[in-house]
This record gives sequence, C-alpha cells and structure tokens, in this order.
Amino acid sequence: MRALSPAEKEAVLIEVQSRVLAAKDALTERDPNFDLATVVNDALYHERRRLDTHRSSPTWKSDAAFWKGVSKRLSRASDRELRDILGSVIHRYLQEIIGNFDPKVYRVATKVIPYALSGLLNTMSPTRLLSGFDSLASLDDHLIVRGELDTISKLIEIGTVILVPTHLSNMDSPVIGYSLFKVGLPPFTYGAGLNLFTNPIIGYFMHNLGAYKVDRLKRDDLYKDTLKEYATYTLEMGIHNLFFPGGTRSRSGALERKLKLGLLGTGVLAYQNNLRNRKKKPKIFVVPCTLSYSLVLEAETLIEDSLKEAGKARYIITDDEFSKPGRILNFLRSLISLDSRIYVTFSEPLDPFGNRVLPDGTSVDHRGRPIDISRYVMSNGEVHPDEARDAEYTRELGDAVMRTFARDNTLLATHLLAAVLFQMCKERHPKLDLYRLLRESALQSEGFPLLEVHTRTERLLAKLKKLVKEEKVRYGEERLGWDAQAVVSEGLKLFGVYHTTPPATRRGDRVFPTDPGLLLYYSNRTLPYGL
Amino acid sequence: MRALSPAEKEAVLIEVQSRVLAAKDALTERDPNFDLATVVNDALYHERRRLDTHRSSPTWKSDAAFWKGVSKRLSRASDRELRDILGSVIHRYLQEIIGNFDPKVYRVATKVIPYALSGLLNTMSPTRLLSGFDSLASLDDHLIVRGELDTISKLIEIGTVILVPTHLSNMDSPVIGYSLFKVGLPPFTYGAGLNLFTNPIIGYFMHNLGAYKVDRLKRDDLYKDTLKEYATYTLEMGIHNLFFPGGTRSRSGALERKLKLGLLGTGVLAYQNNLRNRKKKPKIFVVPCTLSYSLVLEAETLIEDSLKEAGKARYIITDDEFSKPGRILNFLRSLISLDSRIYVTFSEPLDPFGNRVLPDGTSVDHRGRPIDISRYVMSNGEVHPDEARDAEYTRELGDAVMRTFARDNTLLATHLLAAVLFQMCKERHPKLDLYRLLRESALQSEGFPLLEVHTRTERLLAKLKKLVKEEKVRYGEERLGWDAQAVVSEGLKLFGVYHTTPPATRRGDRVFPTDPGLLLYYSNRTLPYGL
Amino acid sequence: MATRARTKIATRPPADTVGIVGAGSWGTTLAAHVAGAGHGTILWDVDPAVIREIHAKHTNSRSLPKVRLDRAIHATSDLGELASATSTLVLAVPSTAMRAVVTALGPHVRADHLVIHTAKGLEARQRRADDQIIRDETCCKRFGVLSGPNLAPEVLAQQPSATVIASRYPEVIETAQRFFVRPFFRVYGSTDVVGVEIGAAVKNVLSLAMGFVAGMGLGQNTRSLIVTRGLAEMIRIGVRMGADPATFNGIAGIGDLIGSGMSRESANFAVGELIAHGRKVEAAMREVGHFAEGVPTADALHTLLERAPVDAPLSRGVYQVLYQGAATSEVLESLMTRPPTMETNAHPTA
Amino acid sequence: MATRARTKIATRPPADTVGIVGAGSWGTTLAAHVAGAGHGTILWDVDPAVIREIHAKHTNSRSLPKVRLDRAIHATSDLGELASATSTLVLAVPSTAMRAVVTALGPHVRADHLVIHTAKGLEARQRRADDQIIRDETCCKRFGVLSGPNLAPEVLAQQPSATVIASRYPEVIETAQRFFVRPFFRVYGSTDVVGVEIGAAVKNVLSLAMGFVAGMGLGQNTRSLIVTRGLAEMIRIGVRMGADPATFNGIAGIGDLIGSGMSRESANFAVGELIAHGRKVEAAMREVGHFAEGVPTADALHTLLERAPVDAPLSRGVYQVLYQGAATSEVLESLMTRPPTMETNAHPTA
Repeated sequence: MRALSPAEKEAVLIEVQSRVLAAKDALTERDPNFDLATVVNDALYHERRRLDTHRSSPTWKSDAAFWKGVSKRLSRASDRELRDILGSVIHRYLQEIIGNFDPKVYRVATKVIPYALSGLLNTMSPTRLLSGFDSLASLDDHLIVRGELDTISKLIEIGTVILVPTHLSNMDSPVIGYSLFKVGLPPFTYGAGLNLFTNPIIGYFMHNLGAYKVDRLKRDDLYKDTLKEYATYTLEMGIHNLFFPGGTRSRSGALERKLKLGLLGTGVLAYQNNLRNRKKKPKIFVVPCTLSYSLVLEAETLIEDSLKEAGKARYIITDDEFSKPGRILNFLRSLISLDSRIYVTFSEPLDPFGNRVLPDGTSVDHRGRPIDISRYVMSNGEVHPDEARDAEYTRELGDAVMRTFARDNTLLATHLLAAVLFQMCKERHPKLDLYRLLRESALQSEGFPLLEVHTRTERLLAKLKKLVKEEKVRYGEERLGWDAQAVVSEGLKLFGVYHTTPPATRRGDRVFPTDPGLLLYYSNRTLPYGL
Repeated sequence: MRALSPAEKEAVLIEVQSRVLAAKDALTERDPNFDLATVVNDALYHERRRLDTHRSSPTWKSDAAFWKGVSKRLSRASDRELRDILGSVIHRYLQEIIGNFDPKVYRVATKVIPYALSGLLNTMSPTRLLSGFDSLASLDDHLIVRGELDTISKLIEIGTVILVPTHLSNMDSPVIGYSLFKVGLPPFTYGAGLNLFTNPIIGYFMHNLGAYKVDRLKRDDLYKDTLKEYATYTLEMGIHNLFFPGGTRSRSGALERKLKLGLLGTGVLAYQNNLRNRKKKPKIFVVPCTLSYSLVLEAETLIEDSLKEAGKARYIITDDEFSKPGRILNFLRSLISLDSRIYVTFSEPLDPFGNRVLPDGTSVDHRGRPIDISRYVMSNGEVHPDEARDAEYTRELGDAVMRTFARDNTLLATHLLAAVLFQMCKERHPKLDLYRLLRESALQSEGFPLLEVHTRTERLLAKLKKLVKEEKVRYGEERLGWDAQAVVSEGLKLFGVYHTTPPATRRGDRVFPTDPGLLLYYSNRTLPYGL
Repeated sequence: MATRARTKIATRPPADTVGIVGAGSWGTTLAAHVAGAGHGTILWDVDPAVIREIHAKHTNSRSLPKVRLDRAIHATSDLGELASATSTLVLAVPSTAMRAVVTALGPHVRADHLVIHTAKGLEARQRRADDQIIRDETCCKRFGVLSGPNLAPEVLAQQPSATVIASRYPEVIETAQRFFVRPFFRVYGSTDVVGVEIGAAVKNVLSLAMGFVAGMGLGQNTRSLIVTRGLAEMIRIGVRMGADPATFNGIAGIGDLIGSGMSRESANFAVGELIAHGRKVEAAMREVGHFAEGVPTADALHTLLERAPVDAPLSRGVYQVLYQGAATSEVLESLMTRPPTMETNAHPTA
Repeated sequence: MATRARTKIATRPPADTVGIVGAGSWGTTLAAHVAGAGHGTILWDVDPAVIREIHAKHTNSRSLPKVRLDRAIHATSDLGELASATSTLVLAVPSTAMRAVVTALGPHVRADHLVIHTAKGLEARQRRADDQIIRDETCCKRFGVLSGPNLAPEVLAQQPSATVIASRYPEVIETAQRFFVRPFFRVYGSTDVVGVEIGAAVKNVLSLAMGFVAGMGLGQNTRSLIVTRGLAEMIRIGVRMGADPATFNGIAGIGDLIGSGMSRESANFAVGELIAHGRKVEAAMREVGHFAEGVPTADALHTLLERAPVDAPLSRGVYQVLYQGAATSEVLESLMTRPPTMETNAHPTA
C-alpha cells in the first residue's frame, strides 16, 4: 500500500464525481425520456423521507439545510444549473463516504490495531483493565486463521484483492481485521454502516481499519452509484477492498444464498479501467472468506428478524445485542472460558469472471488450462464496455463465491447438535407450519431422550465425515474427534453459557428444545449439505 | 329515526363483536391453515408499527399498554385464551369507532346543526363573530341542492338509505350535512377520519352530525372487518349511512374512477340479514351524490400529492390547507364575494345490485320491468350467503354509481377554462411527459392569446351543450349562459381570488398558465366527456 | 311469439333442470350431453317444426342428421314455459341471433336464473360482448360463458374433451360443472369472463389466417410462426380489454385455437384456405357450405381495435384481406419484414 | 484427432465468420443459410469424407442429399483451424455427441469466443443442460441457445420461419441476429436460456404424447386438450427450473410444440403413433427410420422431476408408456378422471 497525499485524496473526490456525472450525461444522450431533474428529485425525495423518519441523525441539521437549498434551486433550474446541483449532491455524498479516511492514518493503523483491539476488550470490562494483554493473548489462541494464506500474500503484490467474507455478526469486521493482522496481511478498506461509527470504540477502530462510511438509510440510486464508483476507483488505485457480499448479516443463520452483486461487480469494472489505462498490475482477485462461530453474538435478534420477514406479522424485532457492551463482553468471556474457537478460512482466489486463480495470478478454466482473461472484456480485439455482459460475469462470480463458501464453511458442535434437535422437533410435529412448529416445540414438556440424540448425532457425524473427505465442507471439532457423545456434550455446554434462554437444555436423561428458534438458527448453517 | 337506549347501544357492541368472532370461527372450521393466532399477531404487528411511527396520537399511552398486555398474554395462550384476546381487541376497536356516538345527541344534533355551522364560520373568523348569522344566510344562497329529493324523502320511510357522494375536499362532509338539513332530510351517520376530530370545532360538528370514528392508520384486517360489520349492523338498525365510496379525497381532481367496494358491500349484506330476520322494511337504497365547487379548498395540496404518487419521487407533499382556519375562511369569503355556487346533486337511487329504483322502492331492469330482488340472494328458493357473489353484485353497484357520478356531475366555468388552457399547454409541448410539460408550461413567458382562449371555449361549450341535452353531464353556469367570454372571464376571476399562485392569469390580451398543476387539477373534472 | 308445443314439461325441480336455448348442432349436442348424464333437459327453438320432430321422432334432422336423441329431452318453443321450469339457462345461439333471442327471453326470466352463453365472436353491429347483451335485456346478473375446443361430433362420440366455464360467480361455475362434467368431458372453471370471450373471438379470426397459410402452400415453420404470434396478439388484445393473460394459455385460448382452428373441420380455416387460392369471401363460404364466424368477427375486432389501439398485425392483416382486397402474400410479407426484436417478458413481440 | 482437410480458410476477419460445428442436416442447413446471406462460413465435421465431399462437389450426401451447397462454405475437420478463424461458433451436434465434441473443442477456444448451441433435450447420463457442458469443458462464458420450430427443408426452401436466440449476453443475441436474420427468417432475442432449453426438451416428450393420441384415433378435441395441458406442464416444469413462464408462450415453447411436434414429419410424433398401435419403442424407431430424441429425454426428464417434483402427469404418462410398459389408453384415462378444477391464474391445472 502506498500512502495518498492530500492532493491525491482531493483527486479521488474529483475523479469519482466526474465519473458519476459522466455516466448520467451518457444516459441523457441515450435515452430521450431520461432527465437529470428526475435524478435530483429522486435523491431529494428519498433524503426528505430519511430526514423525516430519522431525526436523531447527528448530521440532521446540516443535511436538512442542504436539501432545503437543493429544493429551492431546483424548482426553476435550467439544464446547466441542474447539472451543478447534481454535482453538489454527489460531492456531499462523497465527503461523507470518505469521512475521516486518511491514507496516512490508515497506514499507521496497521501498527495500532493490536493495541486498539486490546483497548476494545478492556474498555468494555473496566474490571479487566489491568489484564488487557492477557485476554488479547487468550483471544488470539481462540482464533484459527487458515486457508490460502501464501497465495493471498503473493496476489497482493501482483494485483489488487477484494476480500468477500460470509457475514453473521457485527463481530465479523473486528475479527477479520484482527485475523489479517495476525497472519501478517495488510488491512483492507471497507464500507461500514454509519451506525457502527456511533459506538465510539468500534467507530475509532473502524476508521483505523480503513473503513469508509456507508449510510444504509440513503436509498436513492445516485447514492448507490456514487458508492459503487468510489469502490471501483479505490480498487484502481491498488487499495485492497473488503465487501460483505451478502449485504447484511445472515438473518436465518444460513450461509448466503443470494449475493448483492453491485459491489462485487466493481471487480470487472476496475479491471477494465486498468486495462484501458494500461496499468502495470491490472488484475483484480476475489478472495472468499468464511467465518465460523460456535455461538453468535446476535443470534436471538437475527433469527427473530428472519422469522418476522418470512412470516410478516408474526414476529416483532426487539433490540440488537451489539448495542450492549455487556453482551459483547459476556460473549467473549463465554468463548474464551469454554475453549471454543472462531474459524476464519481464506479460500482459493477467483478472478472477476468466477474462474479459479493460481498463486502466480493466472486464471484457469475447469480443466486447469490458463485463460487470457483480457479477452472476456474484448469484442473484435478491443476492450469494450458492456453493462449487461459484466452483470452476467458478476453473477457467475457470485455463484463461484457461494460454492466456495459452502466448501470452506466450518461446522461446529453447536451446528450439528442444533441440526439433530431441530430435525427431531420437526418429526414430532410433521404437519405444522414453521410458526406453529416453533410454538408447539417450545411448549412441549417431554423433551427427547439423550440416548436418541446421541444415536442421531452419530449418524450425522458419519455423513459429515464422508463430506469432509470429499472436501465439500470443513469440520472444526478435530479436538473432539468424531465422538458423538463429546459433540453433544460440547454443544449443550456452549448452548448453556451465553444465550438468555438456551437453545436446548439437558435435564437428566432428556434434552429439551428450550428455544426452538435458536435451534433453527444454528441448524441452518448445515443446510447446504443435506445432513 | 328512533333513538337508541343505552341498553341498545350496548347491544350494538355485543352483536358486532360476536359477528366478527363468529366469522373468524367459521374460517377456522373451513381452512385448516387458518388460525386465530395469526389474526391477533397481524393486528399486533400493525398496531405496533402504527404506535412506533405515530407517537403523537392522543391515545398513544393507553394503546401501547393495551398491546403490551396482548403481546404478553399471546406468547403462550391456549386456543380458548386466544379467542378471548381476539374478543378484547374487537371490543377495543368498537369502543373507539362508536366513540361519543349517542343516538340521543345525534337526534338533538338535527336541531343544532345550523347553530353549529354558524359557529364554525365565526370561530374561524373572530372579527366576524357578530355577523355570524349573516354569513350563514349568505352561504345558504350559494349552496344549490337539487336532484331526486322527493324520491329520497320517500325511500327514507320505505327502507334504509346509503348516501354515496363524490369526494373532493374536507369541506364535503359539512357541506353535505348542511345540504341535508337545508332540504329537510335527516342527518346520516358516517365514518370520519380520526384526524378530523382533532380540530375541536370540526370534531364537535362531526359528532353531532352522527359521525363515528375511522382510524385510517389502523391497517390490520381485523379492524377493517370490525368497521364493516359495524356499518352493516347500523344499516340493519335502520340508521341511514353515508360513505365516500372513493375512500379518500380525489387527488387528481377527477371524478372517482375506482371505488372502495368494502363499505359499499354492506348494502347487500344488510339486505340479506334483514330478509333472514324477516324485517318489515328490509330494503337498502343507495343514493349517489355529486358535489361541484368552482374552487377547491385543498386543490394545491391534492394535485401535488397526486403528481407525487404517479411520478413517485418527483413531487413532495407539504401541508394541508384544512389544518389552517385562515385558509378556510379565505376560501369561504372568496366563494361568497364572487357569487360562486356549490352544487350538491342527489341522484336517482340504486339497489344494492346496481339496478335503478323507482320512488316506490321497486327495482327495475334496463327495460323498466320490476324485479323481485330477493331472488338475487337466493339459491333454490332460500336466502343463501355467498361472499364471491355479493362482491360481484357490489362491483356492479360500484359501476352504476360511477356512471351516475359522471351523469350528474356539474361542470363550472373554472373546469371549462382549465380544460381549454391545459389542452393548449399540451399542444404547445406535444412530446413532453407530464412532469416536463408542467415545468415547461410554468416557465414559458409568452402565454396564450385571449382571443384563441375564447374561440376554443366557444367550441368546448358547443360540445358541452350537446352532452347536457343528452343528459350525459350537468352545466352549472346557467347564470352565464353559453357565452364563452363570460365563462372565461368568470373562470379567470375565480382563479385570481383564492389560490396562492393563480392557476392562470390574464395580462393584457394574453392568458398565462401560471400554475399548470392547478389547471390540470381543475380540467381533470372534465375527463369523462372527451371535451 | 313462438307456437306453443303442447307436451308435458319435466316434473323435476327447476334446480335440477337445464334449459337450452337454440336447437342448432351445438345446442342439440349439449342437450344430448346433459340428458345423457341423467339431468332434466329442456330444449327450446324458435322453429316449431324442429320441436315437433324432436317430440315425435327424437331426432333433429335440421342440425344433427343421423343422430338419435335421448327420449328424456323435452322440447318447447315457449320461452315462458322454459323459464319457469328451470333456474339454469344455456344460450346456444349464434352471435348474430343473440340479441333477438335474449330480448324475447327478457320478460320471462327471474333474478335467480343462472345464464350461460356459448356464442362466439363479437356482436357485429354493436360490438358488445354477449354478457353485455344479457345485462341490457334481462334482469339476470349471474351469468357465465362456456367455451373450448369442442367439435360437436367428437363430443357425441364421447372422445376425451375439455371446456371452460368462465364466470365471476362461483355458483355458476359449480352449476355448470354439475351439469356438464362426464368421464370423457372435463369442465375447467375460470373467473376471467372477458378473457374467454376475447379468446373465442380472436381465435375465429386467427383460424382464417391459418387457412391463408395453408392455402399458400406453406409448411409447419410458418404455421407455428402464426400460432405463436397469434397467441401473443390474443394476449395483447385480451390484456387491453382487461383479461387475465393466463386465460389464453388455457383451454379457451391456445387450446381452442389448436383444437378447432387448425384443420378443415373449422369453417374459418377452410374459408381462409380458399381465399388464399383466390376465391372471394362469399364464394369461399358457399363452397365450404358453412358460415365462417371469423368473417364478421374480423370486422368487429377491427372496430374495437380502432377504439383501443393494440399492436395486432395478424388481425389487421386478416381484415385487410377480407375487407380491403389485400393479397394474403402481401400481408404475410409485411409481417416478416419487421425488425428483429426481443421476446419480451410479457409475450413475444410480433 | 480429426484429419486435417488441406483447404484454405476464408480470409475474412474472425468477427465476420461463423464456425458451425457438425455437418448434420441442421448444421449444414445453417451453414447454407448463413453463407447465403454473404457471411463467412466454416463448417466442421468429425468425418473427413463429408469434409472432402463438400470441398470437391459442394454437396453433403450423408445429411442433405440432393441439396447443392454454396461454394463459399469452407469445410474443415480441424477444430484448431476452426477456432482461430472465427469468434462465433454454432454447435449443431445432437445432444448425445455434445459432451465429446465440446471436450475436443476446449483446448482451442478463447475467452472471446461466442458459443451458440442448437442441441435439444437433456444430456441423458448427466442430466445437465448443454450450456453447463460448455461451462465445464471450455473457458467460454458468452454463450446462447438457438431453438425454434425450424424444419430444415422448409428453411432451405426459404419459407417464412422464426427462431429464438436466448442468451444472457446481449452481444450473443446481436451477433446471432446479424448472422441469421434473412427476409424469410426472423430471429427473436430472449434472455431466458433455461426456458428455451426446457421448452425444447419437454416439447420432444409431448410430441410423443401427441403421437399416442393420433395413434388411438382421437380427434381435435383430445389433441387440443393435450396441447393445452402440455403447455401448462411445460410452464410448471420450466418455472420450477427457474425459467420465465412467458418463454413457453413464444417461439421456443408453444411455437416449437405446434411447429415441429404435431405432424408425422416429427420423428417423435411418428414413433408415438406407432407405439399407440402396439409397436415396441425400438421397432417403432426402426420403422420410422429416425431416432426420436423424446425417448431418452423422457427418461432424463423423469429423473429431473424426481429430484424437483412438479405436477407433470403427461411427462410421467409418456415415461410410463416408454419405460414401464403402460398402455396409452390407461394413461389417458387416468388423466381424464382427475376432479374438475379451476384454471388458475398461473396456468390451467391438469
């Protein structure tokens, strides 16, 4: 990573703004029904709605004043004035996105991270202030980072890398940031939700990690275009990026089944721009990354939200655990005290077209033959822009990323136990729909015989063993081996320590599905494997 | 109208609640996938959303406590408890709907109305306090009530009447209330939006008019079912009802093109219940009613809202003139000072199946032959409930109502002038879409030659004359005759007195479309006639 | 009005009896079909000779020579008698006679009569669909339309067939299914009355176009091109008139087009083929020996499309051939030379 | 691998040249069609004798006897030569040969090759569609499928025809239209690759069913019943596989079913007819003299439907007749005795 001068930072602002404007100009030329007034009005409409419903935003006053001005100028603006207004909106968006992002700070941050992390842990637990470095070391032991680390170290020199992790928890970004540091990789820039910056500790940490700001409440297309163009341009500058391709945390606990292709598509765009600008290292590499936790900080909120979405009116969301430092602390303490691990797996890299990439940066087809990938973006020997084509390439890339997620996902005792128990709930009430199943299961007083839980776990482990051998999934409990009793007891122990209501509880020789919703959540991680 | 004793009022509560519950029980029997928990959860979900977004509601605290209790009882409720919870929700809804509705007050109100109206006018203009009765008398002169008044007087004795007026303005209900009083008809009960009750004067007036309360923010089906059953039952009690079948005020200024069939369908339900209960006067009559104003109080807000809806992001709604007493006063003053009239036309009655009804209450087919309408709800000689069939009858009724609206709509100078001018705007910019047309028309500095406006108005009047002769529409400017110059000058005068920006302005020998959106609004009233 | 045929009416209750109006080949076939399933059946016709023959000999030599009718079929030429003995009426009269028959029926029917019509095409003079005629001339509101690829001889031969009953009233659908379903005869319900009516009308016009193609000696490729575009056009016209596009994928759309519009057994197809050979319209009809409903329907449809414009090159082409002297080859050529396009999400562009 | 035919390749730039893989009757017809419009055309076949004959005599007696080919068509049996002289390849090989040919092509193609395949049916062994084979065996990503009711002799006779090119890549659609559109040949674009592939496969199976009906001596009513239900079934299967239902209303769905599935010119129809007469499957194919793609496709479809259950009584019925010895009459009867239903909004229920 090279540092940017303040002049270069200004250049980002100018370049991205002019690119977004140019794209709108091109649209105006092409489509007689398109006009700039619509773009500005659309942004005005969405921003006013946002300001109406979210009055607590710290920038509320200044935003409101800005849009009032836009509205005033808009009503009788000439075409030229319209273009100026549009430019000023893009500029404002960009300033917020770039935020405190300062490449110098960013570079320094690489060295600051361990202290910041330690600070994170300590601040949340004042009583532990003095043992800060101990708990950090302890956390370190519980974080297993593995996968194609050497390849990625090489690719970082050959081209620019986009890291695309699975997303389960707000803990993911700190965990990935720390993992990168741990294995000696540089930090990646990424877009973090504005809300994360409101927590002063996390916010500070975000900035130093190289995060730029994303306001998910801004719904207008202009904002999305600006954001996408910003990410594309930083890739062209050689800045490694991190996107969560699922967009948000998985509500159901399942692996991502549909990816947001917008940001993923920046790879093929940046690559083409690099080719056109005859950059020395034009290539963009996409590295999928999977995270596995035995317990998920926000599991209760997420599954409730997921059920609410699917069943519309049936469930109502409450609070988010991430806003409660006590919960985070409790979570980390549970994790460390129980000798449980977080797995971070860096997968084999892909090119922006979804092909596999060798450590030397060469893309290969399914038969292992090298491909001249520049030809994917050429027609008649020229680099040729084609939005529909690139969207399709990105769709293929997305499919390849999802296949990789499934292959490198690490299953843990809690997932397996949850899968067994939820399956048993379903078999007991074969005819109920999901919502009634959850209600009935929580109410039932008999529970399941521990012996049967063991037998079924044994069967599941046998299937899993075969899948692991075929490299279709990973298994994280090497420590426990393939011993069903050990897996069940580990799962029950973990279930008991953190959640307000444990997903399942053992009483005597019976196991009770005390929170069937959480069982569903943890078992969803095993969905792709038909266990 | 007979007065209801407090015991009878209590009976309404009990009967309607038990009917809604019985309908849900029937659904539970019929559909194995239906359960009561879903109904309650749906109501809970919508009510919580409403409470989240509308914290200023006067009943916020008590509502929030009620729903918190429901949520608590719900989580582990048995089927019997569920039914109790459901009953308590319906009961709460009904209490709000019935509100202060007291048949005694209602009866007394008949005599209070003129004083209330005078109060309305005076309270809004403290300086006019002493001349109250004058302005009332003056208003009286400007209100023309016409149509099938004798027939309606007779039908009120023979059966129960549903009055279904066009809806343009929040002034409509006071205007209709006063019109009924003026021609000696009893007041009708009707459902008024909760927001109208927040204005203390209007609110008092509403109650005394016999209004019950409708909370348009309540979106759950249970509320809608309760409301519909309430209206049905009051019809069965012989209470004459008024519904605005368009649901809300026409945003575009056009006549209703799609009706809300829910409340309209109470007619066929009440009729069947009456037959089944062997009531002496089982018949229900539906009387369409059209209102015409030269100027509409909220025209600016309404057309803005309409354009916003159609064009989504392009326009933003601001305030509503109805919340500004000064605006109402100004409006009434303009109306009276300019010798303009409000036309209220009571149309030929229909039966709940959409057939015409003779003054003696007999339904007739298109060829004038009497129909035994009880057979419409019979199969094999028995009264037979059939939801789909009744929905279809109601659709036919709705079509008949809309045809009647078009036929009895009264066109005025402002509508005609607006139609001429808006057409000229369109011809000047034949290729622009509506939004750009409005923008360009407002910006243009040339205007139209007055002479051409006259010529075109003359042509339009000729077409209109033919339509009036064929009884396809009504004309309200008998005073001006068919003189184009008089119509144009009347239109311009009215346009000039009330609106902040006049729809059109004459300067010398040219006419300028100063607010093309308002021209569109007033011209939309002429849409069905292809003028 | 009509001569009263003095025969006793079935003593079944009206709810168990179907009244069939019109003893043409389809009306008589329906009567035989319903009576064959054991339901009460009354057949009305304006022609007393036909009524007398049915009573005397249990045949209808005018419409269905050589077919022996069920003795349980009662015949009458008195509409009052028909109406009072039934609560379900089936109007099996050609579209050209529809208005007259329904007007005559008007004074006799009750508000509880269910009325099912089977006529195809748009009434030429007024361009109003049959259900509008029922609405204009009677007090009946519960009506439906029966339509499908049902060649009368094949129904009488009990070959597997399907038809659609479309009504906004579930009661009408249930009643039609109760009377008409037999093991070899499936009756699907639909709520899309407009779609079924438009499907039947457009099908008649497209059958003429299919006849043109055959008459020009063109093969399967062209035929399938016309069917596909025809279906797309049917959908566009239907959607413009408020129909559900899915209807045209069913029995009353593509089913009817293929079943009764693609072979010489269809008068429209046969007439179209002769026109492509150079015959005048009237000469072609004489030679075929049947009236082609598609001929007036093309005119009615053309008027309809002038008022509610839809991209309908095939219907327009058929109109040009029938009424403006265009050659079939010209019309086909103009269809082929449109620029290449996408098959849109909604339907193929033509 | 293949013998290199030592003839000079066209000197046009690759962008103006189509490479056609497979000199069967459809591949050769396409070559003639493209060359006839003046585009560079290279025809590849594995059989050097065919290549030599095309060079020497400008005929292909194996696949298109009696047809004289354009002299501008270059022929080769060298895939490397074919790939380097073109940037558009059309795979006109039967589905059974698809995997082998594409595997051989793999080392020669470039990332900028546009690949269009025309094969119909599902690969029997792996049940994977042709585009998946291209993805597995080559680096090419920009591909499309060409499908429609196109009987080769009628295309050669320049009868009006239409076809569909389906691709997720606009570039592929535009290129196919540039090469294939001629005044008598319309090429519609579509983005629904899966729909077009499923349409072609299900059509082959339904053509067998149409043959059964004809062989049982049943008429138009039954035929249209099968077409309508077949279309509904095609839509259900397609939607289950992720296709756009509108595709089946188009050229590649109902168009193909009617155009190449409803007459004896279709091997599937002819074989089905003989099976209904009591012949065994193999005997029927021998008698017809052509391989019926519908026979293995019915098997592949059956496997597919076991993994992704869809209500598909016709496909299941055809499978039962072909592979489980059921009589055609049994299958038809079981279809007719389902209870009467509504035609749903999506499609008629079967």
